[in-house]
Amino acid sequence: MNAAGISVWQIGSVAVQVALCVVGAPLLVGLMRTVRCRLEGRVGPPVRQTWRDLRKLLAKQRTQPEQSSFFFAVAPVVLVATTIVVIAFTPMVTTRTALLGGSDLFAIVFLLLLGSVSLALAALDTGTAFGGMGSSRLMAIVALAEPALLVAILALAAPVHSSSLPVIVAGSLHHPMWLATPQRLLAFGAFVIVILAESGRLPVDNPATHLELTMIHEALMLEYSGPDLAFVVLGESLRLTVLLALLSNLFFPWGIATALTGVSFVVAIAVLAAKVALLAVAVAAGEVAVAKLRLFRVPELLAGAFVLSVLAVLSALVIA
Amino acid sequence: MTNHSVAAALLALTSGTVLLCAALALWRRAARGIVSALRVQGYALAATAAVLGVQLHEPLLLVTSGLLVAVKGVAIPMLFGRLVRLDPASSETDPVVNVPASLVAAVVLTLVAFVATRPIVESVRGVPITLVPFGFATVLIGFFVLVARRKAVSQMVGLLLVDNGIGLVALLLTTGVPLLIELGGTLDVLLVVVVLRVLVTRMHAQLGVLDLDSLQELRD
Amino acid sequence: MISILVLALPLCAVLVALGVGWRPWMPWAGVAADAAVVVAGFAVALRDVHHVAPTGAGGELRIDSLSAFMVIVIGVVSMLASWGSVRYLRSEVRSEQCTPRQAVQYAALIQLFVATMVLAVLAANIGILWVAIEATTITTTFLVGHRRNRGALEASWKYIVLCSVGIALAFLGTVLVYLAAVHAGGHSLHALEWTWLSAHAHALNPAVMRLAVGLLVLGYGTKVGLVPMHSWLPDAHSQSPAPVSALMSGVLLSVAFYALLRFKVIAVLCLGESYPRELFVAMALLSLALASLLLLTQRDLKRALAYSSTEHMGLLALGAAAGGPLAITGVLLHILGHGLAKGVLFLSSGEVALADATSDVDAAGGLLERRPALGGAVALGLAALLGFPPFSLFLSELTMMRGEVADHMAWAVGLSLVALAIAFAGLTTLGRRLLFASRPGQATGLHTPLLVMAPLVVGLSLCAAIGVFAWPFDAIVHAAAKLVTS
Amino acid sequence: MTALLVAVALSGFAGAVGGLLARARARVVVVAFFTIAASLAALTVALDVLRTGKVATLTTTQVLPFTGVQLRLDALGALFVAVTAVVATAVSIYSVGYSRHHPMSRSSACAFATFVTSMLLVPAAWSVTTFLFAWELMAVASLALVLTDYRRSADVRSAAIWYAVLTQIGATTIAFGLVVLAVKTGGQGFTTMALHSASMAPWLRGAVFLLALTGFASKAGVVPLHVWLPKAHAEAPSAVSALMSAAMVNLGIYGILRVGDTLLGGGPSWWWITVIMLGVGSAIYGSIHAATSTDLKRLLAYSTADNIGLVMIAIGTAGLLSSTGHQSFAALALFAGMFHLVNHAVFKGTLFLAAGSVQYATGTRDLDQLGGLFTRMPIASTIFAFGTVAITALPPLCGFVSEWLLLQSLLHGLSSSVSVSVVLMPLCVAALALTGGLTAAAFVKAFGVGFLGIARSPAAEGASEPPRLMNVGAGVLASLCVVLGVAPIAMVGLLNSVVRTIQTSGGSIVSSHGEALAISDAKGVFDPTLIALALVTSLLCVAGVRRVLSRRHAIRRAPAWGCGRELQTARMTYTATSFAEPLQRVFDDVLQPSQDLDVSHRGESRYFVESVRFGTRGGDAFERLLYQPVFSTVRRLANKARLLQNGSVHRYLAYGLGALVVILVFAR
Repeated sequence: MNAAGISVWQIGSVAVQVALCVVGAPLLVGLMRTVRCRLEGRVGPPVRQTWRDLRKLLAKQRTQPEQSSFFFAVAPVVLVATTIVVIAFTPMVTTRTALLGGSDLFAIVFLLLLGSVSLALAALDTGTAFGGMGSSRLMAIVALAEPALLVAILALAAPVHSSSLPVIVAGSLHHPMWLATPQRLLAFGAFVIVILAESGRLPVDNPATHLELTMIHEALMLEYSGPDLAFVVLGESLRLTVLLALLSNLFFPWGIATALTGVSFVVAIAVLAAKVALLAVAVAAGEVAVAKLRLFRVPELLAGAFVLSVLAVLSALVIA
Repeated sequence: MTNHSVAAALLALTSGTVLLCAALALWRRAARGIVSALRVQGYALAATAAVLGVQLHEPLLLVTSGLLVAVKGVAIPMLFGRLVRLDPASSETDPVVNVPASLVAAVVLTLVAFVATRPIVESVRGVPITLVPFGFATVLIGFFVLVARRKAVSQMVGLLLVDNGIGLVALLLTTGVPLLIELGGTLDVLLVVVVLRVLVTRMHAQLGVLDLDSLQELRD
Repeated sequence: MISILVLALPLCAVLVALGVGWRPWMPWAGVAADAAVVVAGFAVALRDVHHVAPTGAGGELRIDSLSAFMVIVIGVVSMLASWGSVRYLRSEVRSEQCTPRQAVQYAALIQLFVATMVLAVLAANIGILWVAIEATTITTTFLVGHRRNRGALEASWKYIVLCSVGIALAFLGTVLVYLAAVHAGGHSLHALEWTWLSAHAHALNPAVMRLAVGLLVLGYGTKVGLVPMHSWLPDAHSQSPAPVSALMSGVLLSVAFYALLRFKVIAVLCLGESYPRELFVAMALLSLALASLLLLTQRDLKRALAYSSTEHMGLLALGAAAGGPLAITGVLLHILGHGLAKGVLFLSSGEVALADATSDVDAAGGLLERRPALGGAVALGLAALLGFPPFSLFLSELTMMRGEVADHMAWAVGLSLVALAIAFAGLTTLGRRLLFASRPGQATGLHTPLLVMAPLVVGLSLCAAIGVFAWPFDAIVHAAAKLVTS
Repeated sequence: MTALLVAVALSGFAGAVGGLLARARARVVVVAFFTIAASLAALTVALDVLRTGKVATLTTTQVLPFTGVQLRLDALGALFVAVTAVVATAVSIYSVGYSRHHPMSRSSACAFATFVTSMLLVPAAWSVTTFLFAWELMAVASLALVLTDYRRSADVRSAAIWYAVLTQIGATTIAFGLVVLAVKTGGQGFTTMALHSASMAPWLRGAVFLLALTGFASKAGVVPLHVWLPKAHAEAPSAVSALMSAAMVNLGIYGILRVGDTLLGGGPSWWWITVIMLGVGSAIYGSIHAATSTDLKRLLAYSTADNIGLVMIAIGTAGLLSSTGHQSFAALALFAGMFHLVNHAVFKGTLFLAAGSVQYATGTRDLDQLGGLFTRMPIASTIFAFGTVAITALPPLCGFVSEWLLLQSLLHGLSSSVSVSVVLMPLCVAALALTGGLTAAAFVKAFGVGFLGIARSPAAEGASEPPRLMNVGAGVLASLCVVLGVAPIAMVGLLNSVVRTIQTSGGSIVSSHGEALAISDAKGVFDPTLIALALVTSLLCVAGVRRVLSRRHAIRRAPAWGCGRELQTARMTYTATSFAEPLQRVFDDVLQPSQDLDVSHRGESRYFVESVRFGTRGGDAFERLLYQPVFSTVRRLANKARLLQNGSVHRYLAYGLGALVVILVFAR
């Protein structure tokens, strides 16, 4: 596993992953929007509309609130950069990733948290009531989502005695029967809820809302405009993408390359894209069917996720 | 009647008188009466010493007897006399424990004294030893006077009753402690009485009464 | 010879006081005499460490290493108290609170008091001991009543009545011991000597001794300030002049305790371990419990210090109950440390009272701001009393605890710790009120004269030095403890 | 090495004496010089012990009557000495800067040096008396330091009383436990005690452990014995809070390890389950309070309870696994716990010192009065930011590494197939995760509300950078946050030697693999350096891209959007109270705040409101529900006892008569 053994394929896979996600993430968001519109009986914008918006935003002048400091400016960069690091560390294409030392499930959680925290700080930096509101709500949700997430990870990591992602994925591949075990199903439920909460989707937050009293993520980025807004939007979509990719590889690992050959890489990329797209469609379809929860009901949802993950751990141990 | 039994009877008489005087002190209300009881008790104590001295041919005991007469029969009652004159109306009109109850308590305390001295009486045999409960009872009754009487003079008397009781015990048990100790002890008692007298005089000067209820300011 | 010398030193100071009458320098004679007592005590103690046989004077006085240690304790604390008296008398006379005649009386009585305490620890025989302890009552009554106001009168009345009764009970106990001794073959004065009694303890009649020990513990316990006969203590300590309180609390209680220590050895030899222990433990725990509870709500500095004395005497009694070598070592060191700490605190309390005419802590609040030096001394004194290092009380309390646990008294230690915690809370709350809570408009940063600070600093330094450096008390205390270890 | 130990003590106490004697201006320099000298000497010894594994000893009978002094520094103690030394050095530098406008008083100077010295000596003490001597010296010195600002408010005084009483109760139980142990093993030297403790009755061993645990947990600020901590840490000067929080509370953990593992040689599972449960409670309770506190230093103090709780979880897990025969997993847990302890010292020291700078500059520590400090005092704020990132366990700083290690140890504990761990480990992970999330919320609040946005008060408006040495002192610790986070392998060797003193058969389960950490028995490695590198690269790249894309225009400053209102005032911004509101609502049952809503209407109308005041007071529930009832019971008892002392001489005599009768009748 030392540096000498890293092949071109491995480095390539990291590059491909990053490139694919950066290009694909806005499209994925566009896809979800289209799906929702269609299901609601509207035509909706084309899938590539997100990219168009981004291009337009990038061409504008950067503005910054009068009272804000360095943190406001740096947060979008941190958000994007941390998510890219997560993408690079997540074994999406192959289990034999080049960046093994960082490819750890716990590490990834904390990296994503870094992005959230920087955004929350930037929102407070604006010195407006909305920024504070968004920041406060985001941190409350993060604080409550963490336990469910980490315990769910524990349920996945316990059978292989490791939180290293490649090891977990490889374990699932070697023992396909694990995928149908109760702990997996329970952990899957917990994961889904947490991912929805973390990426600001319904029923926790409505990404399409502009009603101040209900918003979370929109309140956070209210002061952003121009290129900074573009980076925030890109960052958010990258997060969603990587979370969905993580979900798909943890629970449906089929197709991921275990050997370092060209064919398996191509196949893996295709399968990954398909899996993520499918999950995105499922999420979008689900969002049509549910209503947003009241903010103070969110803890109940997250508590539910926590219970699911604890049950997952217990059943993991009982079965082991 | 042998010499011995005469002595024993006399001893019983004198020790009984000591105890009786203690009970009298508890019974009487007027300061003058209480002091008289104390004086009689002093003489009875001296008589006890004298009887023992004669019986055991112990000249030192006769000296002790003389000392007791001088101090407990004469000097101390004299010291009291001045005090009684300070406040002629002094009398236990309203004792902490009323007189009938006090007498009942005295009986109980006497019983306690008998119970308490059982082991001594049984393990150290001898005529005067059997009378030791009288001494103990005197100590306890004296102590009870201290607890139950409000007047400064009564309390001083109580202290002396305790002392006399102890003196009786000492005489009966050991035919007196060594003279040096006896002297020291007697001197100390005398000094205590002197000191108390000074305090009572001050109390009279400052507060105008000799009632111990007025001394209740220092408290938590 | 030396014992007569030790006894004569304070008496010389008495003569000086009576001889020269009131002069501002006159109280220094007492300081000098007490310092000389310390030196003499050290001389004997260090000699005894090197195993030279104890010496007596005419059979009635005897100085062994325990007596020598107690002489040192008496000397050191009396020195501090006399030192504090210099200032006390000067200011009293200057402010015409007392006449020069009363000042002379005070100076003479205080040294007479020291002499009686020295006599008590030098007494070779329990009769003399009794006489000496009774004499301390008589001498101190006037000292307690020195201020001649209503409170002083009340306090001295309670003091003398309660202590006389207690001491009378001790006399009854002494008589019973004499009875037992006589029946065991002793005769006259000889039978009352410590050495004789220890040597013949096995032959003493146990039935008599049981009663005797009970009476002695209750009797001398009165003077020690142990519950249930402790009630004179808060009143007397709070009303007497500060140096007198310092002396009473710092050494008088300990001298009476010294008597208990000696009797305990004989009692254990005669009656076995359990009965004396039960008596001591019962009184110790009662004292600790009551004193700590009363400390908690206490608002009067001197009363609080008095209750703290009861508490510390309870600790000593617990240590004595254990009776093993470790526990006794701790007890002896604690006697010294407690004397110093309490001495310092009482002297400071006198200074507080002089300035504010009150010892109510709320009225005297904000001491640390108003008079930083004095406040600092009080704070350190409290720290010492609470058993914080480097002061020696830390070490002595720990040593006692080790000894008690070693002697199978862990349960009692556990109970005592609860009481100690309550007492701690009480004293710290009190310290907080006294030291910090200043009222607006008070003058701050006042200077405290050197004459006031000197004894405090010396006392605290000694207390710390004893707690840190092994020489010389390591050896002295060990030698002394050997004599009263069961 | 013995000579250096002597140097530590001499230099430290010389500092105490120097502080007492030096003139006002030179005082702080003298004290700082001696404490730094003592600290550096101690650090040298400690690192030598940690590196070579050879113990340093010092014995003398000249000091401390009856027993003498016994010092022996092994690897376990050395770690704590090293941590204390580093923190003390930084704090000393900081204090020199701080004293520019707040001159050090004589007593504080003396107490400061004494405090540091005693903390350096506690882990080296090798006999009961020596240990307790140093321990109590530490307690009394820290008490004096907490009281430094006693003039400021009654809160300081009351905090000191709480601290004094709880710490003394703790010291008492420790002393009792150790004395019982010493007596039963027949010697008060730790070597003898360790040698013979196995032969004691199990219940006695358990009792000793519980006694010691109570005392040490109260020093460590473990819930429910933590009540003193938020009070004392908040009210003490920040330098002192830093020392207490970063160095002193650690010694509580040291004590638990020393007594539980060295002296008693480990124990049955229930000991360690107790420790774990205390840790879980402490972590959750502390983090909830931290998330809802609005006082900056109270927040930091509660977060100390939280982090110490995590360390307790780790050492409890270590003990539990060790008692069930899983030595190597136990070693991992211990490693993680010790690493977290070191990290906590570093980042909490940073945070307290930076908070002190804030208080120095603005005179307040109420977050609702702060804001906008980042632009006014950038260096101090950056230092606080480093602390924030570290404590929130965000990569690439140190908290991240230890949090990962803690999770790993729990993961391995889970797979150790001990039946009790099936229940406990998920609980621990949940506690860890919940505290992680709440800590993030707490520190986003602390930094975001306190340092970013608009200044909410004139004091914050007029803030400026504190004296340079204050920033240097805090900066030393902040840079350590980076070093420990980026290159944790530097600690592997040192921590392994600590672990080996306790888990003799566990060996070194964590090893360095290149610059990565590897856990034997587990697949995969963890490489914080790589993560840091990747983060920095990625940040630079993304920042570069943004720069390239938006270089055409300059950045425009514009007013923030205020729902159409032009004027933005500080009153409109979210305060710390409002920030914490959602969490406060969730944890209502734990916090039990008392709220009062006060609406006054305009004139007769019910509809037009003149003013609305909303206030919530969040005391500590344990203080109200556990301590106050006990206190009031004791107080009631005390008031009853006062009746006994009613001033009547007759009654006093009656007590005596009663006692006499009892003695006469029963003692025959």
